[in-house]
Amino acid sequence: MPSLGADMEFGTLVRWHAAPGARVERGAIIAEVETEKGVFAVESPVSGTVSALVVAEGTKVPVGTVLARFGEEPAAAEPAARPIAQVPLAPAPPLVPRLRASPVARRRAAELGVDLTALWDAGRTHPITLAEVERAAGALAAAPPLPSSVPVAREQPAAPPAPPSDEARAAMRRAVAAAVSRSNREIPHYYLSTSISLRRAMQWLQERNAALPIEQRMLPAALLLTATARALGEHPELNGFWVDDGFRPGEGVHLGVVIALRAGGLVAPAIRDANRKSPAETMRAMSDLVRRSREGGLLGSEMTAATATVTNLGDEGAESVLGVIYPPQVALVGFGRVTERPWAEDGMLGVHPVVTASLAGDHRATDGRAGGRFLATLDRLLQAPEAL
Amino acid sequence: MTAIRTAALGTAQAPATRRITYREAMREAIREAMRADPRVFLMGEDVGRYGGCYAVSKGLLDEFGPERVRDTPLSEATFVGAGIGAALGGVRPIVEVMTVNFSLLALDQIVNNAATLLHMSGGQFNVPLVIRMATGAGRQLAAQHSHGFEGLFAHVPGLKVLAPATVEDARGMLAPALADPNPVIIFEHVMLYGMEGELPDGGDAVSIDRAAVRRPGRDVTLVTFGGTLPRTLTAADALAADGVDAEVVDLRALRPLDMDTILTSVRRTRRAVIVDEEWRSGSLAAEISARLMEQAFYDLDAPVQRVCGAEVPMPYARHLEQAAIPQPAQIVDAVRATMAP
Amino acid sequence: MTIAPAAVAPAPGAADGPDHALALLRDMLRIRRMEERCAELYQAEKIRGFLHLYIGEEAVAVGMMQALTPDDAIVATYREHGHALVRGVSARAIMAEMFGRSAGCSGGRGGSMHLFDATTRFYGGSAIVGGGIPLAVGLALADDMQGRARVTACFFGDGAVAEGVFHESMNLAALWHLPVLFACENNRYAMGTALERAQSEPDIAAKAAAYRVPAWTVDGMDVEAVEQAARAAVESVRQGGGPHLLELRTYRFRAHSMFDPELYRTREEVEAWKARCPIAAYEARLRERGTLDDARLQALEAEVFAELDDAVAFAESAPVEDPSTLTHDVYREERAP
Amino acid sequence: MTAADVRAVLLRELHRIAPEVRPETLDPRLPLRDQVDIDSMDFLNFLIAARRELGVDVPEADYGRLRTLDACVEYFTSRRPHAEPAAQPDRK
Repeated sequence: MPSLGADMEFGTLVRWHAAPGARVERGAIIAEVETEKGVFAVESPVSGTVSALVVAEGTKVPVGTVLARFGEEPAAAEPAARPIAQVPLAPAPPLVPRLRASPVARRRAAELGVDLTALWDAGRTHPITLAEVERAAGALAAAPPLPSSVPVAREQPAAPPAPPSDEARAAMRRAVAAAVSRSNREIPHYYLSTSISLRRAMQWLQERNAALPIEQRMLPAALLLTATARALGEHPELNGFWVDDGFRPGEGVHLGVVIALRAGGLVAPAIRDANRKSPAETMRAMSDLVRRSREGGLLGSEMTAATATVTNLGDEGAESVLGVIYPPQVALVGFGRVTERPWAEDGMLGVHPVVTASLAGDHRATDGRAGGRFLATLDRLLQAPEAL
Repeated sequence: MTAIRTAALGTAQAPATRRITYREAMREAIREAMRADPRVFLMGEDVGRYGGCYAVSKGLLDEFGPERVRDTPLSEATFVGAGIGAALGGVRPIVEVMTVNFSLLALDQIVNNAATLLHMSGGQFNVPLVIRMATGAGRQLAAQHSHGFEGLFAHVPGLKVLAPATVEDARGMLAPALADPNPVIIFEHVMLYGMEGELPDGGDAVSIDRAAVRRPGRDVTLVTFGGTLPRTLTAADALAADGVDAEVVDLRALRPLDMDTILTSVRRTRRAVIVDEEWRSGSLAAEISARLMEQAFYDLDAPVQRVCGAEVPMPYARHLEQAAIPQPAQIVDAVRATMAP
Repeated sequence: MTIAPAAVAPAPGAADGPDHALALLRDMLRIRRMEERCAELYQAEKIRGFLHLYIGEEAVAVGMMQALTPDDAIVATYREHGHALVRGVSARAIMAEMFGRSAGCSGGRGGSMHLFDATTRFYGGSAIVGGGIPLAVGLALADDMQGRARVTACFFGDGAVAEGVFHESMNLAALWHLPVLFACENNRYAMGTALERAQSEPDIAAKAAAYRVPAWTVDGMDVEAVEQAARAAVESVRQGGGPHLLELRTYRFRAHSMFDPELYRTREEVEAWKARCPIAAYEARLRERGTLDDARLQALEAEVFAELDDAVAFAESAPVEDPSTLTHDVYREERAP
Repeated sequence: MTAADVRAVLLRELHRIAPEVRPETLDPRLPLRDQVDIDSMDFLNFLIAARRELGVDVPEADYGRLRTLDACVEYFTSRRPHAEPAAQPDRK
């Protein structure tokens, strides 16, 4: 099929003007070809005897297809024109909401080892900028790389985590080391502690739990956290940050909860607005945080939101804890193991479940007097669990 | 900024300068070129007896005569095409097209001949032609006299496109343009003709390849050219009062684009706002924005913003015309948008 | 300024001699055979893009070129293979250009429609109808300003006469009294639109009067008539007579381009013009004069085929341009003197 | 469901909560919490899983009876409801 124009791709052989065995002179009309532009006469490019008409009349073939053969050459079958495949379009994947950070913020974060998810807040609309990354890196220089060491929010539920490698464990340890070192280097801590009877709290809890299936039962820690959050709400000077040589109160009480990771190391994700949550809500939030801390799925925002932190050694730990504050927070509240101790109350001696509550305070932000008032408030709140 | 000023003050013998308008600077440049090279001549509609639609060529006819200051019939395609032929024939025409809208009548000659001949001829025929034209809005000349098509011409490989925005550039760009072996189009914004500025005595040739930083700054890069440079500088001053330190890059050459200067600035400031009086769609601003995505994506701290002309044929009424072209307040807003958390 | 009446051609006279006559015939044959070969090569996809053949119009290019000196300039159209060949661009360079090879006269960047050659002052090869006309005016302006007694010959078709730039350029050239020879190759069709369907005044030479441009109508099928008219016009232009226009009435035997079923004209019309084939007619005239016989013609044809075979072989084997040079010659780098 | 089946379920759930647990190294007669690092939250989750898998609700008062693995197996086996399927716990 001769090419009659750059835009001609196919032609239909309308009619042959020669038959096999016919003698044809060069330039003679040998066939008619129809294209989009009309019918053209095809001139023979050579003189000779037609040995075979390869393309039948009425056939549409691409340019370059052999139409006829001359001379003695055998009429080999021409391969049929290749069909043009139509590839179905793959459906577009659904859009998922995701962290937004400027390109340079992403690049710099990668360079500095800053985890952007730690700076991202689900409610946030503006992208993370370079300045934020560099501020975070400055904070990270010695301190809580904890956020960057934990599994981050995933779009899909995470599989149970594989046991961490030695390297990961070491990295986590280094991160914790850096954080606590910075804290000890920068923060002039003061420590206070007080023993609190949990008799009423435990009684209230037992009565409540007895009526509930396991899934709805509450651990004592939930009450401790709730009371701590309320107390922080009443003592805002302990709820916030020491930045740029000054105290900046937290916006809301977002209670960081220290969670030991099974592989070693700690994270301290926050329960947002913990002072406005009921103990049951706090229990659910805490349960959720623990699960996600261990399975993966913590949000970056949860890692950075805390305005103060609680460490609760639980029922298997030591009796009391003097904690290390997470900079730039100014207070860390600790609870030791709940033990049964002789306890005098209203002139009566009895055996009470008792917990030692402690406060590590940043002396730049507050002094022992403020801390003491806070612990007193905590005690008061825990004596009226039903009111929490 | 401070350092530069201090250095300037510290110079014992500051070079003598004089105040001159953009129009006068352009005229001086033409006069100097014609005095320096007998092959140089000026042609266009009403460049002779009338003195030029914008009075740029006023007085040149008296000095150089009708052979070298040629009034043409109203026939843009032909006198621009004749300029191409004359350039091929060994002379150095400066062709004035009265306004950029009229240049569309000569678009065939500029795009199909001036820009292509060198390549089409396998490198045999270059076209050392300079075309000057008035461009831009602001004089209430409505929809057939007020547009900017700098981006359209800058789209075309084979052309060089210049947009002098200062008196110094108006004075200094013509000589290198005439010395260039390629077709060069010089866009003169109508709002700049009356602008006065300081010009060092002599008025040396300036670069026609490099953009100029008109105002150094740290926080954001404002990229602009031609008639929007003064408005962009105004916006930068307003921003400075707010504590935003804007760097202003004057492109000067629209093709080839000096991306080095733009990129160097944006890589430092991390933010870019492009100010372009022309229609937004398919504009030069769009091109620069795309190149920033391609070449500086990982340096950006915010999406590139554009402040462009409204997508409307230029209206006549003053307030509507002003609403259709970038204003300092819009530039300030765009910068705030790019700075905002 | 005198204005020659339109439609009056100078009477054809005898050529300068038998050698010159044979040279005219030979050049026409060179064009004809090259164009025929181009058609074959196009169908074989060796040549691509648009291909516009000059078959039938050979007398125009050959006759016109006789009047021009090497100092003069040529601006042509997209149907310009013949003009380039007769002007002195080698068949090798033309063929290599159509093959898209770097050895082509435009470095493979122009193709069939954009043949250029600086050494013969051949300024293309323009595929914008009428687009070359202002260029020719400008070339003439440069000559005029620099006091050079050169002529710029500008070829264009009847279709270009409908374009604004034709009129603008006639006006400017006349107004400025520039040394341009406008050569309108009137082959009666602007692609598929007949002259009468496109022009209110189909007499093109008559239009020149509106611009006070001297003009003749010439039988474009008669190479000697073309030569004589061209010599007269070029001489007048060179003597400072300002622009002149020749309307060369001719006909293309082939379609507008390769991909054209010719729906717009009848076979009878084509056959009638073919009967006036400029080559066959000139052969007959030379035989009559005793200048040509079979042996001479065969020798000429053999010569022409040899040149053509050599050109095709050269083009076939010429190297293709390295794509790394793709963007070369978009800008010239060195500064103009 | 035999005691062995119950043991297998409990070990599986324990492993899910504490992946480092290796049943072969676990002494079923010693207190679980001395061998496995589980806190009260983990223990609660363990009980929740056991209820889901075995259909047995452990009142808080009985927590003390679940100190060793053997004790757990005994406790859950003896309290399994006879009605299958266990995967559909009744919510009293």
